[in-house]
Amino acid sequence: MLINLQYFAILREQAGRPNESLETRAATPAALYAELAKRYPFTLAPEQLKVAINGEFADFAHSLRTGDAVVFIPPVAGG
Amino acid sequence: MLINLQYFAILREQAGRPNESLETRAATPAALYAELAKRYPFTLAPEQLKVAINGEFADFAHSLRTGDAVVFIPPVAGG
Amino acid sequence: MGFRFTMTPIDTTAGRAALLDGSAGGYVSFEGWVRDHNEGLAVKRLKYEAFDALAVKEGERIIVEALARFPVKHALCLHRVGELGIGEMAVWVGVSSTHRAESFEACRYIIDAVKHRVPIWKKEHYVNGDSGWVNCERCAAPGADTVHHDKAGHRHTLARS
Amino acid sequence: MGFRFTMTPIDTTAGRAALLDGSAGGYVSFEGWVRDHNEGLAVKRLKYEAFDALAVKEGERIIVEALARFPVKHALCLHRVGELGIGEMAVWVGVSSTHRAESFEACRYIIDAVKHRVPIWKKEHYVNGDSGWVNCERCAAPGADTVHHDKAGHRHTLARS
Repeated sequence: MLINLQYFAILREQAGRPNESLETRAATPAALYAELAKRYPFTLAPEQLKVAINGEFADFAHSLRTGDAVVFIPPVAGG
Repeated sequence: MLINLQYFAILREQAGRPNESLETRAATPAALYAELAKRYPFTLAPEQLKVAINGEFADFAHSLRTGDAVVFIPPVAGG
Repeated sequence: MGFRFTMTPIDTTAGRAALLDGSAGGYVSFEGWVRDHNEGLAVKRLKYEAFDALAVKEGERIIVEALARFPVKHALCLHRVGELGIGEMAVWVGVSSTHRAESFEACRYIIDAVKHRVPIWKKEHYVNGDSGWVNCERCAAPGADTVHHDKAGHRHTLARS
Repeated sequence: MGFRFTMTPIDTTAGRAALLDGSAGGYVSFEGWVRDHNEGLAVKRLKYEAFDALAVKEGERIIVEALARFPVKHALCLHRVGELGIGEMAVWVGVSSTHRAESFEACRYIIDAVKHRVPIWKKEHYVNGDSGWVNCERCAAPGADTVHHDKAGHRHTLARS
């Protein structure tokens, strides 16, 4: 299925791009991050991340659907 | 002895004056307030007051000396 | 740094500027505004009066205590005196520090201490025509059994003005 | 009322004006300033980046929570994004309430929650030429055993920029 990814902060720098559309067989954000971590030099462990699907926080075990917009969220540092 | 009194807030209104010099035999602020309370329609009990002598907080049992500047301090309400 | 009175509106821009510090990461300020009501009575305006000489000394002591007690960079309190209308600022406290927790704690400490310890008095004028010295009147009436030197927030009316 | 981002300096005068209320007696504000150092490293400047759509939603949720949890009148948070220099304001929170205690508590609640939950990231550039995403770098290095999703205030450097 086709997943739309957007990258922020350290993940954007390590992916070398702000977004991409990816054809994947990953069924969950957990599997998707594992797949991406083989392609990019990501240093953050999945336990350090949160994930948003279609603009809302979601679970790493959530079932992905084609067309989903997925954002992995590194540890935040606002304020 | 001669005591210089300054009145603030409700005590100023009830004494009808902002200050006065008073010849008194009161040996302490406690005795002095009792004397003043006979002359003016003060409604505050002495337990509700603090007292300052010569610009510093003092005790109601402090020994007064001639020339002392005495201020009885009603319950405060800053801020 | 310090404690000052002003007869004119409090200049918070100047107050804040006195607290700026490149090594400070947090700044907390408190403003006390004249409310349109107090303990069920509609307030029209009020007047603050201070025993200046002692009030400034006590205010400065509070600031020194706050700086000793909390690891903050700078702290300042400005208090208005005279006549104020609804919505006007009666008091301002500002604190800057490396981390935010200390600024919150020090700012709270200062305003609480100022309200309880500094010789400043407030006379409220009510919409119904009454007026009263806050914390000074009803409690002194016959039958009132509370003595509360250090408890603010408890206003009692009632001289007809 | 609410949570907003700005690319330009935060307008605290407008923010405060949104909180004015004749029935409010207390107002507390917090400002986060860019410090010249962090965990022993001299900071030159920094950059904030946000996942806007979700960040505004989460920020608004925090404000709604604060209004439900504390009896306050109004609350607002403004957060800067983009490049900031030392001493610049990164975030502002303002709260007004009838009594002061609630404004202190709600303001603290909001800034703590914003720092822990809102998807905003900060890249610090150091005087020594290094740079680093705060909370993201050293902890991910081999041997680092702390996972701290919700613990801010803990920065780790290290990409050469």
